[in-house]
Amino acid sequence: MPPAPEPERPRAAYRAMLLARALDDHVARLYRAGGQIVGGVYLSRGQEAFSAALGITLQPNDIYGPLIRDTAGRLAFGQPVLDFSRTYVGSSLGPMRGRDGNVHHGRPKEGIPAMISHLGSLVSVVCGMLFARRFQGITGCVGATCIGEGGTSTGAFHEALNLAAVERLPLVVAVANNQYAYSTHQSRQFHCRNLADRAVGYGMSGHEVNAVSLMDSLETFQRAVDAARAGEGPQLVVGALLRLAGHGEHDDASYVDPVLRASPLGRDCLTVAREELLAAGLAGESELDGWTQAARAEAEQVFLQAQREPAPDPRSETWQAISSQHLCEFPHS
Amino acid sequence: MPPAPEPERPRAAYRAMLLARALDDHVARLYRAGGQIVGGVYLSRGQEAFSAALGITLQPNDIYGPLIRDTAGRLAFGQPVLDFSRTYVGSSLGPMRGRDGNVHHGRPKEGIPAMISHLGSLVSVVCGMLFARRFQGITGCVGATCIGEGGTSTGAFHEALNLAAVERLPLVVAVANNQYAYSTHQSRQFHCRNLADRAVGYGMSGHEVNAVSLMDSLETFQRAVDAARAGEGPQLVVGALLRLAGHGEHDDASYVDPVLRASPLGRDCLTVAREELLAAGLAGESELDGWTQAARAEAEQVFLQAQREPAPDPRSETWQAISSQHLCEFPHS
Amino acid sequence: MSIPYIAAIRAAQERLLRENPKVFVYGQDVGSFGGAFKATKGLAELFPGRVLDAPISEDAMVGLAIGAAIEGLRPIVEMQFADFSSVGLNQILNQAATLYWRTGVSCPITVRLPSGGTEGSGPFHSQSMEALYSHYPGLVVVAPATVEDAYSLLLESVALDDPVIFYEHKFLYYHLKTDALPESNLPLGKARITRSGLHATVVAYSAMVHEALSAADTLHDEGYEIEVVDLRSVKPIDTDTILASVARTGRLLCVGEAFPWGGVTAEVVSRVAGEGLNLLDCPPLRLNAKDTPIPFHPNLWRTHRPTAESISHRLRELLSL
Amino acid sequence: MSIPYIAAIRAAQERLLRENPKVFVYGQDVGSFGGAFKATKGLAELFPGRVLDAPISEDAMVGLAIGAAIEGLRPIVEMQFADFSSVGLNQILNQAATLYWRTGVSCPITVRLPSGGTEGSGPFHSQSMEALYSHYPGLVVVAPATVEDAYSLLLESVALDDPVIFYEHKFLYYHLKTDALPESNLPLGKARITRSGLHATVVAYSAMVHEALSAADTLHDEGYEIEVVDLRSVKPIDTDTILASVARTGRLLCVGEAFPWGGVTAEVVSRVAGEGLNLLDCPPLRLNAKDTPIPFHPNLWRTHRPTAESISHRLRELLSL
Ligand SMILES: Cc1ncc(C[n+]2csc(CCOP(=O)(O)OP(=O)(O)O)c2C)c(N)n1
Ligand SMILES: Cc1ncc(C[n+]2csc(CCOP(=O)(O)OP(=O)(O)O)c2C)c(N)n1
Ligand SMILES: [Mg+2]
Ligand SMILES: [Mg+2]
Repeated sequence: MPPAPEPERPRAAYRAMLLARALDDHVARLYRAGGQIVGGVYLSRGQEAFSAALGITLQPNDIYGPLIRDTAGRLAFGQPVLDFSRTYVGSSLGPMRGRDGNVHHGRPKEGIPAMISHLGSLVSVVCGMLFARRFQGITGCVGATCIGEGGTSTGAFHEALNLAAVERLPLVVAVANNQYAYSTHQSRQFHCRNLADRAVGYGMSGHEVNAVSLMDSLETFQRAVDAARAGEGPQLVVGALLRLAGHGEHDDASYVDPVLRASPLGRDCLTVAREELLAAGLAGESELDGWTQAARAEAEQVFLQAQREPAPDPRSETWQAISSQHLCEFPHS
Repeated sequence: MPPAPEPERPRAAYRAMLLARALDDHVARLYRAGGQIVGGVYLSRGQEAFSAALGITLQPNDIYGPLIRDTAGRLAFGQPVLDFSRTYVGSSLGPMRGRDGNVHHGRPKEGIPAMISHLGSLVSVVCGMLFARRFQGITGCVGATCIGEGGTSTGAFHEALNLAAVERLPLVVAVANNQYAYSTHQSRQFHCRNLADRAVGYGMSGHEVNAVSLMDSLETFQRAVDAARAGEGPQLVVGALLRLAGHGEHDDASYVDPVLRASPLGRDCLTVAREELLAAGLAGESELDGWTQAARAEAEQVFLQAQREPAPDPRSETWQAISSQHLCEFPHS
Repeated sequence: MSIPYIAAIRAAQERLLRENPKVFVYGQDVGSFGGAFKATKGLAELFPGRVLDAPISEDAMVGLAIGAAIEGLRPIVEMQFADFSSVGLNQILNQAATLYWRTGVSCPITVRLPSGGTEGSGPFHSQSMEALYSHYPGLVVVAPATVEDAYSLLLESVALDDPVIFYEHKFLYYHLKTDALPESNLPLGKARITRSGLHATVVAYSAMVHEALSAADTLHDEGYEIEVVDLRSVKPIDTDTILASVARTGRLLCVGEAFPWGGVTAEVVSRVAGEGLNLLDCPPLRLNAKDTPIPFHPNLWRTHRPTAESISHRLRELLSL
Repeated sequence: MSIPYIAAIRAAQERLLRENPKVFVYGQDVGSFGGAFKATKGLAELFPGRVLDAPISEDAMVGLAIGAAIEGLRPIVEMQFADFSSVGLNQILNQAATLYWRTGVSCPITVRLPSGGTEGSGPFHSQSMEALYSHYPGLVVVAPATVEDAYSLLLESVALDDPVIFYEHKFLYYHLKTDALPESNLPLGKARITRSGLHATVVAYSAMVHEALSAADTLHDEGYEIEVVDLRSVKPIDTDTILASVARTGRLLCVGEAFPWGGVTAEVVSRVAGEGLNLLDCPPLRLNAKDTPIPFHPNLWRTHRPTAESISHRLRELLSL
């Protein structure tokens, strides 16, 4: 039996889940209201437990490369809540300053690289960060990143996993198999029993987990992160869940099989986590209700703040893609 | 070529191996003599058994996508010998007409796509050919292709294997693990026990074979090709061998571990195959000697012929990259 | 005005699937979902087994199409966004585009690239990649600016024996509409004089044609008649039509939505300078997007790409030279 | 004349490794083997753990370098041939080149591309990819034509805080030699007047500089003085130096080894037309490779790419205009 998680971990993870959900709900409302959010809106709904469990299991000096449905993991890892609202509204004070938006944000110098859209391409970047730490004699770090089951079909994903295995990097790759990549069911995406079966082909350890359960996710990630930190090489963790939203908020997800929705996979991981916390005596009803209220209030507050902040101004924008100013061309293009 | 009857299969495969070796020896001589071969020379030495076994196991209407060390497989599959010499000398009568050279040749309309250099990129092309056959109601075909262990690290390789598994294509992928990718030992290329362990992660069948043995290779490929033809989906066959030459003829391969050279893996598959044929009573010494002589004569002859043929003439070259002449630009660039 | 640009692309694909049993469509979510932009809506049901969801494997998607083309099929590959074709680019440039020249076997694949900027789409869902694909030999690169052209150029692209990059503009998908699809049209390779004028020529393509037309309206109110040339294909470029226009107007502005280094505008201007220098009454100008990634925030995005306003501005500069 | 171009690249890397503990080299076979072209010969032994063999994974190789750069290292990535960078291109264009603009974190990686044609190398071991990398924002693209520049520009590239594409020419690796490596040199971003002249300017870069110089010799014998400008970097392009030269000569020919659509020659000619039209006594001309893949057979290859002979020919045409 693995050691029971210390009491504060599931509690903190759950609070991150609640806040992520509240942020999602809020941004979805703004999106539906129209005119307040430009571009797409991508929710984490259904993935909060899996995501938060990884984020909370990492240590502050670790590296965490989140993807599109990792708001809970970001918060659990310690990324400021305001980054979320500021990026969605394009605040000039946000980490992306309106240059990039929605879920594309990060703080590379604080161990959180900012994903680009091309699926799979983040994994090797996290490898490089880990490589650099080891190269400079910094030990004891783990790097983690997340991807959907659809993203595992990319060449970039394969190259990075293989490289991590060859370099024996302390990498944890979390695959959130939420059954669909946009509208495409996993049966059109891969043909193996479980994506964790890929681990052996890289010479890494594979873990399968019921990602609807926070407790199971916490336990599995603890094992994976510990193994990576102990020098056992990269770890592949595959979680089973269901996306409880459209691909983006423009999508009604009518293609999702009702049988899946009605199955245990379709249960809301927030409901499950609440039950788990209660059952384990880790929190009481009223405390949990208080957290939920606090999360909603915080979500509202960070959007209010971000919306009041100055939008980016094209006239003060540098329009320079590189830092070496003397080599910039097209000053007035 | 009709499929070889059972006792004829190893005999035909061995003749293809002999001819491939004779062609390689001849082109290496020309290269070393200087001035007669421009550009690189890439030999199949050590891979003939594995390659020929696959080529001979395919049927005439199958698809075969050979790579750099597949001269034996090409010959066994039925590609004209002259294609080899004509491409190396750049004859205007060859399949590539001097536009491409050395081992980059094929006859796409006869089921032999012409590899480009980018490793891994051929696999999905063979998938597409198989897809097209099925799409048009042509059944019973198998498509095979080969790659080195180094090429398995490419994203393209992964994407194509996964796609083949999802589409349940009758694809046979032969991985020639010759221990090195150029100078790079396999320990810097992948970290699993055997690359055949990747099969399970795609939901395909994996096969391991001692590729130094013609008989073992024949048996394994027969199983894999039969399975693919029977609708069991893609098959991954990983052969263990040693490259018995430099990466190209410019390379003395001094980095190859002498222990490997001295090991069973380092045995010449032609020697082994000869022993196997004799032991099985499939051919006698003098017959085998006769084949060897004939192969050398044929290799010499096809080079003599190709070298006498007209070189490409830049003035009669069309310099048009597309077939729609009216859309060609830069007529006199 | 009931048929939008995206519907023309859907209609062309429906017609191609109906008329040619060798056509199939392959791309992420193009099957029963009908594609991220609904360009294949309903087609999977109408043509079972011929409109297929692909895994997220752009390299293999293009590779599969090339193999199928070798065997005589006519694949249409839909990239979910043009931007993601960067990971299929090797198969396009080095495999598809070299096949005919190397082997004599043609490669009739059409790769549809939902391209160009829209508000809030950011650096990776807004790109215009025609410069990359046009630079390498072996491809035809088409860029329809009108609903009619989207329809007829897609029909022509798939009929062509060569690989075609079909640059379709997401901004035009729903904005641009027409009454009826054309029975015939200018052939692929010919530019169109969309608006004739006297004082200057604007050469543009895709969404920028409409920005240029609107700038021409503005300049008309200021007393200038601006000729607008719609390239329709950027490889080949119909140099004759451009030169004929510049011969009439003596002034050239070339506008593109892509990044400013190289690309269509550089190619057009350098051809005119090389072949029609004496036709020019003043220096030829260019207007491109800025040399940074494409910004997410609308404030920045509207300044990043050329607009009717910035084209008008540049035209006034041109007319004052 | 004992130091060839390739040795300068090796020497620069040795010096970088020696002087900056944050530098490392990553690429296929760069370790104890010393690289396909011996650009890292002996470096793995001198700097254990800092010159590392990579798997055949160009995408991940670049990704690793970007991650390492985020953490403050200075990676040098060697592509075995430029041509194979097509499968690492997405990481270069969309990840490395956007990092600074998106996040404010700079990305000091240098990607070395052994580029350009040599006899018998064929379509996939001969390419010049600078047009692709220069078109997208966020990269510096350097193309040394001399041994000295190969050395000093590589030092500067790695010192730069931005991602650099280092276009090094395989034809020059062993052909070109010098006596000593420079202690100082023109900075990155500045073009050089390699030969001064009166009657026409040839703008070239990388191996084409030498073809241009040899053409200038020929034309000298015919009574013309040709000025040769070596760009040294193609992004940025030193437009001022080009314009100053054209102001002196009145005639421009721009020569590149890349494919003819777009690219450096189009960018240069369109800049000169736009900013220096009045300096031109006649139409500016271009000379590029042909619009087909690069042929294997030397007969074809010699015609495919510009040579001293074809440049001389084009210069005579230019001088007769
Ligand atoms: C290389 C690439 N191709 C296509 C896309 C477009 N795209 C964005 S998200 C998505 C589906 C992703 O599915 P999955 O990886 O399962 O993650 P999920 O959305 O289910 O969390 C696709 C196809 C992309 N981002 N990158
Ligand atoms: C994508 C790509 N990167 C780099 C190369 C350069 N290259 C050519 S052959 C080779 C080694 C191949 O090793 P392996 O796949 O094991 O085949 P082998 O030569 O051993 O038969 C390399 C790196 C290439 N052809 N393609
Ligand atoms: Mg998914
Ligand atoms: Mg090998």
